[in-house]
Order: sequence, then C-alpha cells, then structure tokens
Amino acid sequence: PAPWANAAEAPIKVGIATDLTGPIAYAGNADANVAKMVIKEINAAGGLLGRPLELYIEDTASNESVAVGNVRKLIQRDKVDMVLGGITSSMRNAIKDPIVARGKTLYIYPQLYEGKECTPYLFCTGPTPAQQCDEFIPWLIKNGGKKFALPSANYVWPHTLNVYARKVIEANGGEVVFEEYYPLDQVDFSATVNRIISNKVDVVFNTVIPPGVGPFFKQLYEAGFLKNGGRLACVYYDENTLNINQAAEIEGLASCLDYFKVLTKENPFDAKIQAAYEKDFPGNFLFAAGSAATGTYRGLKLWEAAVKEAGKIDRDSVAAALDHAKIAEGPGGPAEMVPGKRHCKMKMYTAVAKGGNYEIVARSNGLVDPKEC
Amino acid sequence: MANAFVAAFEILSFGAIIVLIVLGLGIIASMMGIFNFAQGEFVLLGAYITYLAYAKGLPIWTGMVAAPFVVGGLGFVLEALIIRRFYAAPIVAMLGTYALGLIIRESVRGLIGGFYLTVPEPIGGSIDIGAMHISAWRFTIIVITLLVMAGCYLLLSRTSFGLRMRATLENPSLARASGISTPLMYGATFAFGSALAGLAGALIVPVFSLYADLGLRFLIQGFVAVMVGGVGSFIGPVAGAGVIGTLSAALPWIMAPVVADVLVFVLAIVFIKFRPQGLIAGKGV
Amino acid sequence: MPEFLDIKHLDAGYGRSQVLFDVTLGIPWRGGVAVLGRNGAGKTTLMKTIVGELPAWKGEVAFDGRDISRRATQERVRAGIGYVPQEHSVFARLSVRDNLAVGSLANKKADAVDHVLTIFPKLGQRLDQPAGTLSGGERKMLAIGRAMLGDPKLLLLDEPTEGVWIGVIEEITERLIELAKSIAVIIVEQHLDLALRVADYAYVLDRGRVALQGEAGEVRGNPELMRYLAP
Amino acid sequence: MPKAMGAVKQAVPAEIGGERDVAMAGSRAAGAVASTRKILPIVEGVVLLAALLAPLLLQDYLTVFATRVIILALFALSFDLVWGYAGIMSFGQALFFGSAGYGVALLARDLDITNIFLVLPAGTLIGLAFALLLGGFLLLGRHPSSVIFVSLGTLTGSYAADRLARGWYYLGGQNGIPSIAPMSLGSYEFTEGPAFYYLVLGILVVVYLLCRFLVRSQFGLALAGLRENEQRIAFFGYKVQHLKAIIFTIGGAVAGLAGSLYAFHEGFVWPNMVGVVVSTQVVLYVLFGGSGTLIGAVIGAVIVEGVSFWLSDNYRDIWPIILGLLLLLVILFRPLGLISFVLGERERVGSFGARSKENVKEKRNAP
Amino acid sequence: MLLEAAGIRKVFGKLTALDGAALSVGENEFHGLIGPNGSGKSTLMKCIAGAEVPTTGKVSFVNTDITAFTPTERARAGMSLKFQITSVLPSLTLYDNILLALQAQSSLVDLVFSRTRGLLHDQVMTMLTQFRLADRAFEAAAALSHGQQQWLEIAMALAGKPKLLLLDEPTGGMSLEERRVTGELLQPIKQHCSLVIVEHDLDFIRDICDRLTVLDQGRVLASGTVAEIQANKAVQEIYLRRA
Ligand SMILES: Nc1ncnc2c1ncn2[C@@H]1O[C@H](COP(=O)(O)OP(=O)(O)OP(=O)(O)O)[C@@H](O)[C@H]1O
Ligand SMILES: Nc1ncnc2c1ncn2[C@@H]1O[C@H](COP(=O)(O)OP(=O)(O)OP(=O)(O)O)[C@@H](O)[C@H]1O
Ligand SMILES: [Mg+2]
Ligand SMILES: [Mg+2]
Repeated sequence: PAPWANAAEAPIKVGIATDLTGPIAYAGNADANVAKMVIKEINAAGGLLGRPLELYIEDTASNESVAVGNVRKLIQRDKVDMVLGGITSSMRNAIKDPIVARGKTLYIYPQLYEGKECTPYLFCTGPTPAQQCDEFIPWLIKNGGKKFALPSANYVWPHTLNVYARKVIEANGGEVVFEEYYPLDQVDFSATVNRIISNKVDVVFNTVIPPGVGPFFKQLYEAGFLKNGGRLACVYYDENTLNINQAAEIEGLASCLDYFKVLTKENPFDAKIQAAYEKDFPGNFLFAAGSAATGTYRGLKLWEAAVKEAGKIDRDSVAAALDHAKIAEGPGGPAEMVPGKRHCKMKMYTAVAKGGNYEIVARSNGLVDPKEC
Repeated sequence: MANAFVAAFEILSFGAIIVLIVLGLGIIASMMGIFNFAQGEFVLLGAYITYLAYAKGLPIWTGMVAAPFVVGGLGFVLEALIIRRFYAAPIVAMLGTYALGLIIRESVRGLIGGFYLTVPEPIGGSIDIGAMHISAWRFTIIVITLLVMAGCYLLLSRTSFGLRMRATLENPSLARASGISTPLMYGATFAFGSALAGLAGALIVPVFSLYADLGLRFLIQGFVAVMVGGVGSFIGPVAGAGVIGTLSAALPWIMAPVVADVLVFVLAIVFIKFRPQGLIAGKGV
Repeated sequence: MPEFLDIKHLDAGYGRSQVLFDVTLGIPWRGGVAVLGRNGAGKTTLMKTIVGELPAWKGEVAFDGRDISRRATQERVRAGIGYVPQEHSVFARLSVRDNLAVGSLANKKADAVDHVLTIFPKLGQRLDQPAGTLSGGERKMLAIGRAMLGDPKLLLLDEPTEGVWIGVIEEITERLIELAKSIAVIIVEQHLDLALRVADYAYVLDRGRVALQGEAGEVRGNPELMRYLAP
Repeated sequence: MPKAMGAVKQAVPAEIGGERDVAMAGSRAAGAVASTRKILPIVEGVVLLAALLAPLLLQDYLTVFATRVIILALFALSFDLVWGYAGIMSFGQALFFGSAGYGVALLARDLDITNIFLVLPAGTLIGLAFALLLGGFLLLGRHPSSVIFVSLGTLTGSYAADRLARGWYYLGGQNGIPSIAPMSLGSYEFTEGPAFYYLVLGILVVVYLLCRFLVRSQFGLALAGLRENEQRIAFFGYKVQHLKAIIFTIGGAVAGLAGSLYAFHEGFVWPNMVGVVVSTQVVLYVLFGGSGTLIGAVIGAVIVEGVSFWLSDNYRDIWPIILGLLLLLVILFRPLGLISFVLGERERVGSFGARSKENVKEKRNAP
Repeated sequence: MLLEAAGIRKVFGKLTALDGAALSVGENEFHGLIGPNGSGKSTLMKCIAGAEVPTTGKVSFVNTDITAFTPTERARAGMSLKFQITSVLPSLTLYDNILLALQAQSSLVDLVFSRTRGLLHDQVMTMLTQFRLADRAFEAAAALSHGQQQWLEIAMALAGKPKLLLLDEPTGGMSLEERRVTGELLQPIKQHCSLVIVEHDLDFIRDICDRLTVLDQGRVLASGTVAEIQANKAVQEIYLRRA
C-alpha cells in the first residue's frame, strides 16, 4: 500500500451503481472498468486529500427494483461519499431519490441523455440534446438533405430529444416528414420503411434502440434507402453499436458524440487512456462514448478536481466546488462544469461509419454548451 | 399497386417468422400441456449456434443446419433430466422452464458479452422486381416455414410416430399399457419442439441480429398466439401465430405503432374470451 | 412346471399404505382365471401390479418363465400382456379410429380392426368421434377392442362389463370364452355368472389377501363366498 | 399441487373434470398419510418471532431491505390466496400491485395527498377495482374459463398495462414517477427505517390473520373445492364464478395495499411494477416457498429476495445464473416448495373437519 | 309432476343422441331409466341436470321452466346428480367432500364465519357411517377404490337434501351384495325425495323403482310401471335383439 499522507483518516469511498448484468451489461461493465482504472490511477498518484480511494461497485441489473436495493447498500451500509452511475434515464430516476434526497449523497450521472435533470446535488457529465444537435443537424442538412424522418423508440429520451432536434431542423430550413414512436422491443419496421421510401426522406434521424435498430436499418437497406442516397443518423452510435449490422447496411451512418476511438490517432491523451484501458481490460467491453464510459471518466476526474479544491469530502463542499470544476484533459478533450447548471461543457465530434469504422468528419470549435437548467 | 405488394410481402414474412417461432412452442404446449418458458432460449441457442459457425469462419448454413439438431439434442437431455418430473403439475413445470430459460439466457449473455451481434444471411441482398425490393432472405424464410409446417403436419398426422406421441400425451399410463414407451415419446416430443425452436433461431438471427433477449422477445406473443389458435392441436397454434404475426405487422400501417402494439393483445384476449376454444377447436392433429 | 404367470408372495400398495399382502397365484397358459372380491379388496391393485403400473414391494412376478417384476409397463405389454383398466381406459381426446390404431400398433394382421368392429358394430358408427364423448358402455367396448388388438398372450380385464348393457355383455362373454381357449385371461368381474363362465379357476381376495381359491364350480358352491363379497 | 393446468385437456369434457385430471389427482394424493402433527403453527410462530426481532439484530440498511421484503411478502400473500387456495392462476398479479403504486404516486405528486389513512385505503381500493374489472371480464360469463385462459388473460393484462405505462407520458413513460414524497401521519413522515418496518410488519400480520381466518373457514373449503374441480362443485349449487371473482378481488385488494406501501417505501414507481417481470417474481416467491400455505408465501418471498440480495453481493457477474440454478433445484427436488421440508402434504391440504376429528375420537372413547 | 322433460333433442355434430325424449317424474317416485348402450340415458340425465344444453326441448322442475338454468341454479332448486364417471374431489378428505356438498347452499356470510360447521358435523358423520366410510373419514378421497368412490359420490349427491336425485349407474363395479346394500340405503330417502336412476342391472331396477322409462336410440320406447314395461312387446324385443 502507498504511504498515505493522511493515513489516519479512513479512505474516501466511491460508489458505482451500474448495469453489470441485464441487457445493457456491456455498457455497465465498461463503466465499472473505467471507474476501476481511474481510481487506480488516482490512488497511484497518492490518493485524494492524502487519503486512499476505495471503490464500491453495485449492480443495477437493468431492474429498477434490484437497483434501489443495491444503491441503498452503497448509501446505508457502505456509506459512500459519492455515487456515480445509472445508464438509462429510468434508472437515474429510480436511484436518484435514494441517493440525493433520502441518502443525502452526491450523485453523478455519466450518460448522454435527454436533458432537463435539474435536481440539486445531481451532476450530469454526458452530452445533452443541445450538444448533440446544434452542430450535427446543420451538418446533416448539408450532407444529407432537408427531409428528415424521426423514427423513435417510445420513451422519454427520444421524445425530448426529438422536440429539440425538430426545432434545430426547422431553424436550419429542414423539414420533418414524420415523427413516429414504436414500442421498445418492436422488431418489424415494414410500415416505417415504406413510409420513409415513399416520402423520399433524405435523413433518417434515428432514436430507435436495440433490439429494434438492427432489423430497422437492415430493412431500410434492403428497401434501397442507402442505394438511393439516403443518410442514416443516430446520436448514440459508437463503437459498440457498429456490430449490430453488417457494415454495408449502415454505410455512411453519422453520429455525434464526445469521443470516438479514431481520435486516438490525433489526440495523445486519448491514445493514452485508451491504451491504459485496453491494457487493464482487454475483453469485449469497449471504452466508448455511447455507453457512458467517457462520461464516467470525465465525471470521476471532475469530482477529483472538486474534492481537491474543496479540501474536504462533505457533500456541500464538494458540490460547491464541483459546480465549476474543470479538467484540462479528458476523453475527446477538456471539460468543464457550467456553474449553476450541474451540466458539463465538452468538445463534440461528428463521425461517419465507413466500412465498419468511424471517420471524423466534423468537430466543434471549442467546448459546446449543454444549455440545460 | 407495387406498394401494396411490398406491404403484403412484408406482413406475410413477419407472420411466417412468428409461425416458425410458435411451431415448437405450440407442439410442446398442445401435446404435452406444458407452456415452455424456456422456448425463447431454445430459439436463442439456435441463433447462437449459427453465430458460432459464422464466428469460427464456417459457412453460415452449416450453423443453420446444425442448430436444430444440437438444440433438439439438448431438449432431449433436458426433458430426461428435468422436465420429466413435472408432468403432473404443469404450473410448476412452467416455473421450472422459466428457471431453465433464465440460466440459458444469462449464460449466453455472458458468452456474447451482452452485445448485439450481426450474422449475415446465407442468401443476401434483395430480389428486385421493377422498382420493388424484396428481401431475399425473408423470402427464403417464408418458403422454409411452409415446408416445415407441411412436414410437421405430415409427421403428426400420417405416421405412427404422431399417433404414439398423441396417445402418450393424452393418457400416459394407458399408453404404457398399450406398449408405447412413454419416456421415449416424451423425450422425442420435447426434443422435436426444441429442434423447431432451434431452427427458428437459426433462420431469424440474420434478420434480428444476435442478442441475449432475442427469444424472450417473442415469448409472450407466442403464448398469446397459441391461445388464439387453440391449445390441443397442431394446426391451432400455427393458425394463431399466423394471425398474431400478420396483425402485429399490419396494424402499424394504419395506426400509431404504440397503439397497435397494445391493441393486438387486447383484441387477442377479447377474442379468446368469446371463443375460448380458439380459432381451431382442438380436433385431430 | 412353472405357470405362465407366476406370482409369489407379492406385497404392493400406494405410497406408504400397503394393499396386497403375500398374494400368491398362478395363471396357466390357456384358460380364464377370475379374481373376485368386494369393493376395495385389492383387485385393481393386483392388476396394476401385474402390468407394472405399481411397483411390487416384495415377492416375484414371473411371466413366461422370466422375472418381470423390474420391467417397465410397456415392456411387459410388448412381451404379451394386454390390459383393460377399470377407469380411464380410453384415450379420451383421440378419435375411436385412433384409439384402435394405437391398439394395433404392434399388430401385423390387416383385418384385425375389422374383426373388432364386427364384434362391436356400435364402434363402427362412432369412428371419428373423440373417445371421451362415447357413452359409458361404448367406452368399455372400445377399451376391450383396443386390448384385443394388441394380440396378447395374457389379457387382464378389470371389470370389462361395468356399464355395459346386458345384450352386449352376453356377446362379450362369448368372445371371452372363445379367447380363453387360446390365451390366458384374467378377469375381475362383479357378474359372478359371467366371471365363472369365462374362468376355469377363481381367486377371491379379501383385504388384500387370497381368501379363497379353487376351480370355478368349487368356488361358486363355497358357502364362504358370499361373505367375502358382501360389503 | 392444487389442481393445475390439467385442464388444458378440456377440449373434451369426459364428464366433469376430464378423465386426465382425475387420473393425475389419483397419483398426486397417493400415499397421503393422515399425519396429525401440527407443524404449521410452530413455523408461523418462529417466522413471526424472527420478524419482530429483525430490526434489533440487523444493521440499519438491512432493516430497510427487510421492510421491502415484508412488503413483497404481503404481495406474495395476495397471489397465494388466489392461486394456492382457489386455483386461479393469476399471472398478472403485478397489475394490481403496480396500478395501486401508480395511483398513490399520482395522489402524492398531483394532489399532495400522502396521509397514510388516505393513501393506503386508496391503494387497496385501486387494486380491488382493477381486480374486479379484470376478474369480472376473465372469470364471469357463460363459459367457465379455463386455467390457461385465466393465466394468459392476466398475463396479457399485466403485459398490456406495462406497455401502456411505458407509452403514457402522464405516467412518466419509461421513466416512471420518481421522488414520491414520503407517506405521512400528521406531521410525521414515514421514511425508510424501523418505524416503517414495524408499520409494514403490523399490516402483514393483520392481513395474514385475516387470510388465515378466511381460508380455514367453510368459505376456505369452498375454495378448496374450487381448486380441485370447479365444474363439479357447481353441481352442488356453488356459484362458482362468483366465488372466484370474490377471491380474485380480495387478492387484488391485498396486492394493491402492498403496491402502495411499496411505492412509498421505494419512493418511485416504474412500468416494470405493473409488468410481467414482477408478476413472474411473485409466482416464484409462492412456488418457492410452497403454495397453498400462507406462511409458505411469506417464507418464499423472504428467501428469494434474501438470496438474490446476497448473491448479487457476492457473485456479481453470474448471480442471475446461480439464482436460476437454485430455483431449478428447489423446483426439482421440492416441487411443493421449501415448506414441504417441514410440512406434510396432508397438513398442507388440511382438513376442514379436523377440529371435529377430536370429537369423533372422544365419542368413540367415551363409553 | 316434479320433473317434466319433454321433446328433448340433443344433436352432436352428425349424431342425434336424443330425438324427442321425454321423462316425467312425480313426487316421491323412484324412476328407472334403462336402455342399450348409447341410447342416450346419460345425455338425458345431463340435459336435466344442466351439464348439457339440449338442442331443443323443455325441462320443467317444480312447475318452473328451468331449461335455461345453469347447473348451479338447478342444484339450488333442489336437483342433485351423480355422474357416470366418478368425480370426487381427490385431494380433499372424505369428510370434506361431504361437508362441501352439505354446505353448498349456505350463505356467503355463513361460510366465511363458519356458522354451519358445527351444525353439519353430525350430518357428515351420519352419512359417512351409513355408507360404511366413517373409519376413513380423514383420508383423501383419491385413496378410495373405484367402488368406494361410487359410494362417496352417492353420499355427496344425497347430502344436499335434494328434491330430485339423479344417479347415473351408481352401482357400477359393485357386487351383488353391495348392490343390495345400496338399494337399502336409497329406500329411506323416498320420504322426501324423488329419484331417477340409470342402471343396466334389471333386477336391481325392478327392486327399487316404481316406474321405468326405456330409451332406444334417443327415443322413448316405453314408459310406465315396472309391470307394464315387463309386459311390453317392444321392450322385450330390444332386449332380445342381441342376446
Ligand atoms: N391411489 C391410492 N392411494 C391409496 N390407497 C388406495 C389408492 N387406490 C386404492 N387404494 C386403496 O387400496 C385398496 C384396494 O383398492 P383397489 O382399487 O385395488 O380395490 P378393488 O378391489 O379394485 O375395488 P373396486 O371393486 O371398488 O374397484 C382400497 O382400500 C383403496 O382404498
Ligand atoms: N359430446 C359428444 N359428442 C358426440 N357424441 C356424443 C357426445 N356425448 C355423447 N355422444 C353420443 O351420444 C350417444 C348417447 O350417449 P349417452 O352417454 O347418453 O349413452 P348412454 O345411454 O348413457 O349409454 P351407456 O349405457 O353406455 O352409458 C352415444 O352414442 C355417444 O357416443
Ligand atoms: Mg377396482
Ligand atoms: Mg351412460
């Protein structure tokens, strides 16, 4: 063990609650891995406030009821100083109360999401609709066309995102041909595909999620959408989701996120963390933006900065410092919290799928504002 | 016109997929009186085996051919080890198969890392008729479904195997007293139902990609289809699956998909209420 | 010389409750044997034990010179034992035709089914009806017909004429008498006359034990008999 | 097992009940030996004692966990009543549990009503009303409904409700309703902890006793007849469908009570709560513990939840697989549930004349 | 007349099981229903008890038209049926089987508060003793042999104190001696109850019945007192037809 400066005091406890099992376990496990990596790194550098960090990981199992029980373990048994985690919005909703209100603990939510989460002591470190749409949609109009279709899974994220996206589309002279919602597990999209083809839609701005998205893109492809010059767009598409379809079926798909693995070619810091991650966790769980891995990294680093600034670990002091915390280096570039908003400014990249890999085709100038709260 | 044709094809193809998935479920439910909650996972296994063949660099169709045999074999073993104990208590059996399904599903999830993985179709691309594009693989699925249906029907109605099977499941002790080896028949029936699920999984994986909840997705739909069609015969569930499948593909053409989704179930349950014996009352095969 | 079916010191029962106590009986190659006794005496239990539906707790059951007490029911049946159970004796949801087809699974004779239909013409009119909807008597006829189709060497009949109309009983009796000339028949029957016309030999069970046995005529005349049959 | 889905084969009613049912029933009850030992009260006593002492022995966070388990036990009780006693397979019990949860969540969110004397009755009523509606539709009518129809009908109801909740914005859609205000009594707020625990335990005990009274009454005998062969007892003059609707509705009310407690205890409701996942879960509890004994349902809920809690702590990646294996083992080797380790079949089915049995003996011995 | 069934037709698919059958039974009358296998006896009984709905025809009981009544309503009006295939409640004890039949008409409140339990206890035990089943009162009904189950069923059918008792082959599987006992057990109910009984054993029928109805191929061949029937040419003919 490292010789801790303040060894007399107990370790600082970090809680991670994420989906280690269940349908999105690949994302949750990646997040847990990132947390392990970051904590190891911080400890190796002497810990925080001279105290070691201790990591407590609990499973949310994509089951809100299990999740609440396990989060209570973190809060009530382990008495962690901060909880980071939750991937889906419904999970965030389920666990935020036990953490923030009943548990009087700080909560960091790392995933890209629909925005509008303005609960005190709850900090979001993933991209918001503004960050994902403001520059992306004009690019789509220029590189795809004006006629948009918004096929969506029927839950809060697509609904809220679409409201924002539609505004941006219309403000930029585009047109939404239709906006339609499907049950989350719908796997047959013949009616939708037909509507897209017969309306000569240029851009499919997709918020259908797995398992539906695979068959949907496939049906679109088979109906000749790509052949006729159509463009797919999907703002949660990262390296994990590339494998859902064969490369040809999603050729030219555009996505807008805070990080893509190709950035490692140009950005030494990204190359460093990507390499460190792959060395520690060579398995299948990728360090990717769509599964909140980058948000987790960013969140933990911002929190580290805040604790350092506050010099103590109680909730109010850390929250006050986290309110304006900054990091100079993170996945995709620097990041900083917007004071008073509990959301995070970051750089955004637009990438296009080519032959099963991404190519960066556009990037933001500097940090993009989340425009929340 | 062209549009209507494409629509009809797409609806039909989804109907065929549901039929394919329900076939095995229906046979086990009708013949053995057990609603097999692990059926979805048998479908998943079929898909997984196909994926394995692909991942190992073998031609995909080898995986598709192997799937029904491997899953059928597994079904046979599971029947002998586990299901056999439950015939007197079908509800407990349901729970048993539920647990079994859970184990298989979570194991596969572990094996594939919880991802969604693509498997290419052996016959890819589309058949183009003028401006219309029809997926070649979906067309293949329709054809295979028809063949399998006909095959099953003949097997059950024309062979003494079918007769033994029906006799066993109807009254096991009397079947034994008629010289039929009931353990073998139970095993064979369950294996047959599982094999069909395996085949279904193998055929649909290129369409839906491989993921751990692939089979689960269709389970409740399958049960409802069996009910609508009528338990107790081979034809019933098949007809029910056809209806449910086409309905759930057709309704989104004329109304909001979210409404269509719930409506299918509501319609189904109201239908069953007023025609409890199902579309086809349990007669004959 | 061992009997065709040789039962020695047989104990059997359900779960923990013993029903048969030390039953010993022998069935010859040919001819009828009647098993009599009041309600609950253990007649059905005996039949079930012979055919293997219930395990023998103790004792031995030898058929055709081989010990079969560990064999599965279907093997015993294939070895040549036919059985008409007292209850649930038809496949209720299968058609009459299919019921007969099950009976003749192992039978090579092409006209066997026709033969049964001439014995029970009533069944011929009901071929496509699910057997569960047959009337009580028709069901019995079907059960007997089905068992006969198996071409057994030993036929066990548990109350074959219960619910059968007297007109048909006569017919059945004659067939059984005829049958007993070529194979072994064990009959459990409440119509004493019928039973003793078919059987050359009779056993009377009382509370799971053999209380009385002997040539048919002898048993008939035994003053004890009525006591064992009264409730 | 109570009469299960043997009725699948009901296409041909070979007189009442179908031949096959009877055949099965025969083998089922075979070997039932009249055992007069009275284990059940002992088990009940032990469980109650353990429950009373739990908060004193457990760490705080475990008390909170235990509270939740007790609420789920209450929920399990509702299912056991319907399935274990009346043989009605309600595969959609979560519908009543969850809709009550949603109901009280809306009361709290939109009307600021959190008073315990308002919300708990309201939740109970919601559960009752939904059960009455669904039960009325599924159970009443010209044709007696088959076990399969009822099980799939309830399953579908629950599935559709789940879908509806996910799609309906007012209910929070997929995200559910978070941050429900705590239940209150005057100015006192029931937040999670020992007070909430004892409140819930008290409610469980009361409901348990009421159920116990009910199932041991002559009404309980009618229920037993129902689950054995409902067509048969119709010929005695029982209004079979009414009986079923009544017990189904009572079950719904209990589930509703549990659901409203759950909503306040967890502080949020979400679509799963009305859906198939939770519906299946409650079936698991009851079969695991042993259906047809009220205490079995309670034990099942405690053990399934407890074991999952422990497993997810210790075998983080593979706990669902282990849980599945455990379930399978129990179902394989104890198809009548864990309770059958201590309880004989005869005592489980019980005898409604048992009390009089002593009388018989006395009379015999008297002169 | 207590029971009047007239013009009962019952068609199953192509088969006409009953073709205008009729049956009338007076107060305190024991009525035998006989006929060859498949002549429609059980079907007629079921139509009367409500287990089958006649295609056409009318059933009236105590001067009310009950054609549209459910089995429950018929039972409540005072009818009780023993099926040809025994159907006792297998995992309940004999005691509970009988109690269940006895308490069927108690009100819901009585049931919930078990108000009739004490009252009915003696009746249960009396019935069990009468049918020689008392020593097995607390065993599961499944453990009875076939003949014993027949008795239990008769006891259950009798338990509800019906005005009309319908017995479909109650003595199947009973020995001569046992039949006699059954007959004796039935005699005393004549004071308060009418009986329709289906039997193939003519001696038994002759001994206990006042009147007989003979069915053949779904039609009434003859109906009258035992003596009349015995003298009837047509009846003699069908009994000779196959014998
Ligand atoms: N499933 C069972 N479990 C326990 N005991 C049983 C079971 N079946 C029968 N018995 C008991 O075994 C004894 C013999 O029954 P069995 O059926 O062999 O009688 P039986 O001679 O065939 O009578 P019957 O003439 O009434 O058919 C009876 O006392 C009966 O109660
Ligand atoms: N559900 C049904 N479907 C078709 N046919 C039926 C049905 N029920 C009865 N039958 C037929 O109707 C006829 C009359 O049957 P029923 O049971 O009334 O005869 P029964 O007089 O009671 O004869 P048994 O003395 O043999 O019991 C029989 O030929 C039978 O096959
Ligand atoms: Mg017998
Ligand atoms: Mg009859």
